[in-house]
Amino acid sequence: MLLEVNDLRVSYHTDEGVVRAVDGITLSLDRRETLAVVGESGSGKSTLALAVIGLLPKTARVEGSIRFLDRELTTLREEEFRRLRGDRITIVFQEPMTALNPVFTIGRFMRDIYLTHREGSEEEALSLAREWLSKVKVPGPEKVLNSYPHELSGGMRQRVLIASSLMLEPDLVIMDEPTSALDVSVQAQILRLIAELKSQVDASFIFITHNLGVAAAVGDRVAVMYAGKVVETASKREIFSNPLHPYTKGLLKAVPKVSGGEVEPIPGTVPSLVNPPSGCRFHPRCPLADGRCAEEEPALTEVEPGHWVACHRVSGMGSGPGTGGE
Amino acid sequence: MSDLARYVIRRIILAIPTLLGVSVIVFLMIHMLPGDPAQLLAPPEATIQEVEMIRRRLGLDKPLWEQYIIFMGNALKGEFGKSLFTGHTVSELLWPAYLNTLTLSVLAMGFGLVIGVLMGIYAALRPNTVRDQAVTSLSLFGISMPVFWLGLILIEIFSVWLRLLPSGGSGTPKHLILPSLTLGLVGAAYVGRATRASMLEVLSQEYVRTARAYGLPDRLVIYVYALRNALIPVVTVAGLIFGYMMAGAVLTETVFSFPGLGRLIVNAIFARDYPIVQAGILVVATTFVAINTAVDILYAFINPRIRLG
Amino acid sequence: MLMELDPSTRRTLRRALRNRNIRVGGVIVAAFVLMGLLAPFIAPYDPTKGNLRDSLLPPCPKYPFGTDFAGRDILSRVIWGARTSLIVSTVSVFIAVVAGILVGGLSAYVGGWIDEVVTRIVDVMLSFPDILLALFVAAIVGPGLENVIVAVALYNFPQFVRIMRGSALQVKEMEYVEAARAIGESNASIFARYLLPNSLAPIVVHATLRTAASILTAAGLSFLGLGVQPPIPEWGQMMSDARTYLVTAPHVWVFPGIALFITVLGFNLLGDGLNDVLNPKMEV
Amino acid sequence: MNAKTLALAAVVIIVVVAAAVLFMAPKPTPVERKVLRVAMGTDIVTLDPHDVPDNPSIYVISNIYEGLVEYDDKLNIKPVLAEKWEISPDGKVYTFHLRKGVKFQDGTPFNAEAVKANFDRLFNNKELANRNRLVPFIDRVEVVDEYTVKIILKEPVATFLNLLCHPAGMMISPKAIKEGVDLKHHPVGTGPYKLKEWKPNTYIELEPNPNYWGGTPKLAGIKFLVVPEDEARVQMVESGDADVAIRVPAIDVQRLKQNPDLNVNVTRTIRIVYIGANMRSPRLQDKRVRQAISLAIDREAIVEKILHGVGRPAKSVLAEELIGFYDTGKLKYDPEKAKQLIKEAGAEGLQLNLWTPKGRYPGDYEAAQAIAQYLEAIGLKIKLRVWEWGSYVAELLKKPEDASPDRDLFLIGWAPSTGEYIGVFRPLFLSESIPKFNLWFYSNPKVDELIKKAEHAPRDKIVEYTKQIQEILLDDLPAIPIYNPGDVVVYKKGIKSLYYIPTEVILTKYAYFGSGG
Repeated sequence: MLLEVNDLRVSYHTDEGVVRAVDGITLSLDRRETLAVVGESGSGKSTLALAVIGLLPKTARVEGSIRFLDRELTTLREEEFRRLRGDRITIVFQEPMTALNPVFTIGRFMRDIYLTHREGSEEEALSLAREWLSKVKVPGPEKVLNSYPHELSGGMRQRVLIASSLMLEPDLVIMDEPTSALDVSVQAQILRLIAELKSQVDASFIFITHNLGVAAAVGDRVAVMYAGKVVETASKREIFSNPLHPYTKGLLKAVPKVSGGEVEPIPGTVPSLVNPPSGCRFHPRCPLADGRCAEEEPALTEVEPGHWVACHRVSGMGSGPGTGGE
Repeated sequence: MSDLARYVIRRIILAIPTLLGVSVIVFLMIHMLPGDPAQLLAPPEATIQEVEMIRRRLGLDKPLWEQYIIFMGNALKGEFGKSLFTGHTVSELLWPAYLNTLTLSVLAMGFGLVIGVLMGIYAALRPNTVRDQAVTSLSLFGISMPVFWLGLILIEIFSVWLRLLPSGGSGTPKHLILPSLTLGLVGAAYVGRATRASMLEVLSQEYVRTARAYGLPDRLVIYVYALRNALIPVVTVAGLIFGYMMAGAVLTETVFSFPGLGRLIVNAIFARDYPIVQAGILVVATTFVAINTAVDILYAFINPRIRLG
Repeated sequence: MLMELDPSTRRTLRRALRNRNIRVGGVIVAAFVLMGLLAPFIAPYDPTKGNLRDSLLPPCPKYPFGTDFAGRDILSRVIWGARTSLIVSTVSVFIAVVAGILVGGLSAYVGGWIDEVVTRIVDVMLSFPDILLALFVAAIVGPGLENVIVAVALYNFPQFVRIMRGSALQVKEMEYVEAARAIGESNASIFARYLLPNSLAPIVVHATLRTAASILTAAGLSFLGLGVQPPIPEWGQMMSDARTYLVTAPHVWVFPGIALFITVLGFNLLGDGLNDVLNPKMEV
Repeated sequence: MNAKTLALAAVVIIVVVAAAVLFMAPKPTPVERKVLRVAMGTDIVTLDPHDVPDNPSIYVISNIYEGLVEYDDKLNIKPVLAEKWEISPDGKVYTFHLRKGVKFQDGTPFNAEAVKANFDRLFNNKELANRNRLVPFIDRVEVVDEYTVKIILKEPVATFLNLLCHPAGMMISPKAIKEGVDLKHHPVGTGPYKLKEWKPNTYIELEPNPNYWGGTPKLAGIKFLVVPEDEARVQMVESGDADVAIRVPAIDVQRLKQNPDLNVNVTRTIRIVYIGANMRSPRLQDKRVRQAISLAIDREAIVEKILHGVGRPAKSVLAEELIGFYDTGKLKYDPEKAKQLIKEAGAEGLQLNLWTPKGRYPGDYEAAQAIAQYLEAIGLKIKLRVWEWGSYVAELLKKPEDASPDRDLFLIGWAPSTGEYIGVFRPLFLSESIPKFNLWFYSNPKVDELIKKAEHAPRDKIVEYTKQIQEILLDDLPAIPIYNPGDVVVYKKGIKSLYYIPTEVILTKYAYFGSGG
């Protein structure tokens, strides 16, 4: 296993109370595997990403364990963690418009990354950067190296960031909603690019998205998160053919379809993480909820090999009650 | 770089109407001062005819617009006429005083920038800790401190108690220490506040997180990636403060009897010495506009986004 | 009282009361205002009458802050000085705010060449460093309480024009304003109902901070001899008078300086705090 | 070590020792000719002695120019460019015998023609500020021979020689006058020093005049430094950055006296600071109000507390040093009597304006505030106004019809730069001097007549008239004398022959550094 997350909990103390952004998550990732993490905003998926790359704010309290390359990341010294970041673990954020330093050229940025982690000359840095810019299909890599971020389009910037993440051939690349800030047409291009790159590099990916459709496009496995917890995890095919958790089903209905069918949003809103609902956190929005759901928290159980779900109403049977499947 | 060149030229051209406006206001306001300079200049036993003669000699009988054109024409040549009372040319009085104030302000600014930026970074790196609160309070004290009172306190400490530094006058580098310290401390307070705020803002920016996410070391992230951005608003504040120092030095100059431009202007106001007041205010305001222009240009160097705008 | 306010106002109020800057600044400002208002009742002596034979006494039980060159009680003069500062700063900032709201708001609302001219004039006024502008005005209209108010108001004025104009321009484009105009609401009513309330937060914050600056500037003018005239007690002028006795009688300048410093600090704290609460995103 | 090395070493050692001995041997120390550095408060206005309006200019000018006669530090008259003189029995003709071998700094010889050229300049040039000091009294100037000149007066003037001590009587090179040299900036006199450089608002530096008739000057030069801040001037002398500080604050006297390296010279002046009373103000018509004001003021307290003992309470409109001074004994502190007078005059609660400049005279602004307190104490209401000097003078010099209706009481000082009584009575109290320095618009035919008589009286009869004048003036009180400020000069021990003339002039031209310093 490249990455093993075990009962990870991340909480913050705020004026309003303790926010439990991630509340007991366990998952693992193999080499060259892609895990898509899906959930609405506020479900804790970005916190999970930040916890793995060690960029949580200092005020965050982390419990549980994250093992990566046989090292325990939660207790790793900051300096050692820093050396991992950008080299072994990289991340591509959502907002390409603000993720690049406005006062430096792309070349300067990529050069700094290279020189931070590798012994080498500036020329070597720039030639590697040039090479990777070509790989992410940036037209005129030389010109881009000398450009400032504001001179590039959003899609172009995201390509630059992807190139920067892959340049040093990392083991794990986290993509935190890398396309959601982009125009729809650009989104598709970037998704295609990512899918293409996946086969070219020797890295594992964690792909974070709120869109199950996007998750389907890139993920080998999918983990669905709700209110700081994983509610269902299974292979891509399994999730789509046999979604068990009512939330997962809701998400599937909310995906815009190419055929143009009705989009049904899930009623209600994401609950507060300070005072989450008792029992199953989804029960206030769940069409199937009963009295037990409000009292007892369901555990994540393996209902089929590799298919885990946390729902009382699924209750260990092959298929959930009232499921029609798709 | 042609973008930059175009920007610089445009910015300089933009300053011209402002300067014209400044010159008109300076010219007009001076004519609203009470007291008739011709009357003031004449010897006590002068007759009305003699006063008129003096008025003519000073050009005070011509229509206003004509006086303005003459005034501007001369000003562009750097000629501001003669002091009404000592007969020295205004330039003779103005430029040494200007140089003094400039020296004082530059020293104070240098001092203020170094201390202020360091203080600001120091505080911003650990927001809401004791050391941040200490810096924040200190800078708030600084901007609330009456500069003349601060001057008096420094005199009390360094001149009266310790007998280390002169309490006033000019001529040696020693005389510059207390006045520039006084001005510089106030400047440092403003710069410190601005740096802290801007640094905090920048440190919360995505690109700083990105830089960290790629494992760039803190030194690089803070002192290169963040600071370069954080300094952009600081430059504006510093420009404003520098302008403020050029003019606000009058209080410091009074406390330390430092022969600078501010004092020259105030004394000239008291003496109703028209040409000096006119030239002095014009020079300070021009400097102020020039500094603002320079700041904008500096901006363009630090911040590539501006060049297009 | 709190119950009658709408929830967002109540939330803001609660946040304000929790803010330490507002609490400390508020206490200082309140003390300053009270000192100014109650000066006749709390000052132990007449601030303008002293006994020359008692001149330059150091602090003692009879005169806790000592006496000045004319034998006047410095404590009483410091207390009365608060009243002078209070009048100068509040009146001048008030004038500047009202004039700034009217000129800035109308300029933005009317637009066109009027706006252009106003903006130009404001730009030119802002090219004078503020103390210089105040000094200049004070020199033209001469010294005296009223004239200091005019001078300080004039240097504050362009800043409020700019703020008001800025926020009015934003609000003007908003849908509800367009809607109001579409249903034929009068200009005055639009001005009063939409433009003004929306610009209020930055103006309140700025007015508080400008009050601090105005107190300093007025004191500076008096320090230069261009301000309030004696024997009216004024802190800056008291310090200016004290320069002769720098070595021999430091109590003469220390106490008014402390009063001035603390007052300005109070307004700055309050302004900072209000800024945190009212305009969380505004850069200062 | 061979012989050659040894010899070389010996030579080196001898040379080094010899050099060391030569260096350390006591050299004969000549009297040091140093530059005297004088810290003064304001820059000078002009270097033209006939046009000078201020004292600092005179400090500098008196090193460059000389007159026929000159005051010493006791206001005695001593010969300078005139060696001796005769006065005709009718007191109208003054015959001066000039010093021979004197040359102006431009090489022009000093002679009778030069004297005449200077008086002609005063006669012909109406813009000169000081022409009034001499011109009204002189009928004509005659050259008798190369070194004899006659000045014929219109009427006898007992103090004519005193008038000549004024800078208006100083001799400028006739060549410079004729060529229209800019005398304001390029002085040409006969004095021991000449101008080296005038850097406005910073310093004026003088260098020795090698051709001075009195021998080579004893200083390497004199540098007048402009240091406006009182404290700074004091500090400069204490720290050795200056040798002399002029107009030192009285409050520092006690402290400075304890410094063993300094001389503190508390001097007397002939200046009187008055509270002027506008005789045309409807509020001051009643003489009893003016008398009450005078009685309400504790002059002793003002001198003690505000002047810190540097000065004296005024006893009359004239300072005690002046010829013609007479103490009427009327200037007393009697607040009870003052209150009574106010009551009699029905002036209780009368609102009066009191104007003052600030920093023009020692203690002016402070005294005005103290006086306001005293006047309020006898039941008057005082509104104080502090003026800047420029507009103050302009306002006070206005014609009565143009004068501000607010002009009631105003603080003003007067020191006759001629050093005698005419310089007080004529400009301040003569009816003709309205609207000039008769700032109180005082017009009394009796006083006019007495002043003219006093001017032309023989020297031994002067006091007869001046006594009557002072009796009247101290009863009418158009100008209420308050105090006679002193002046403080601080200089390094070892400086000799630095004189202070009570006309508020520091005389540096004789000064030198003695062995002690």
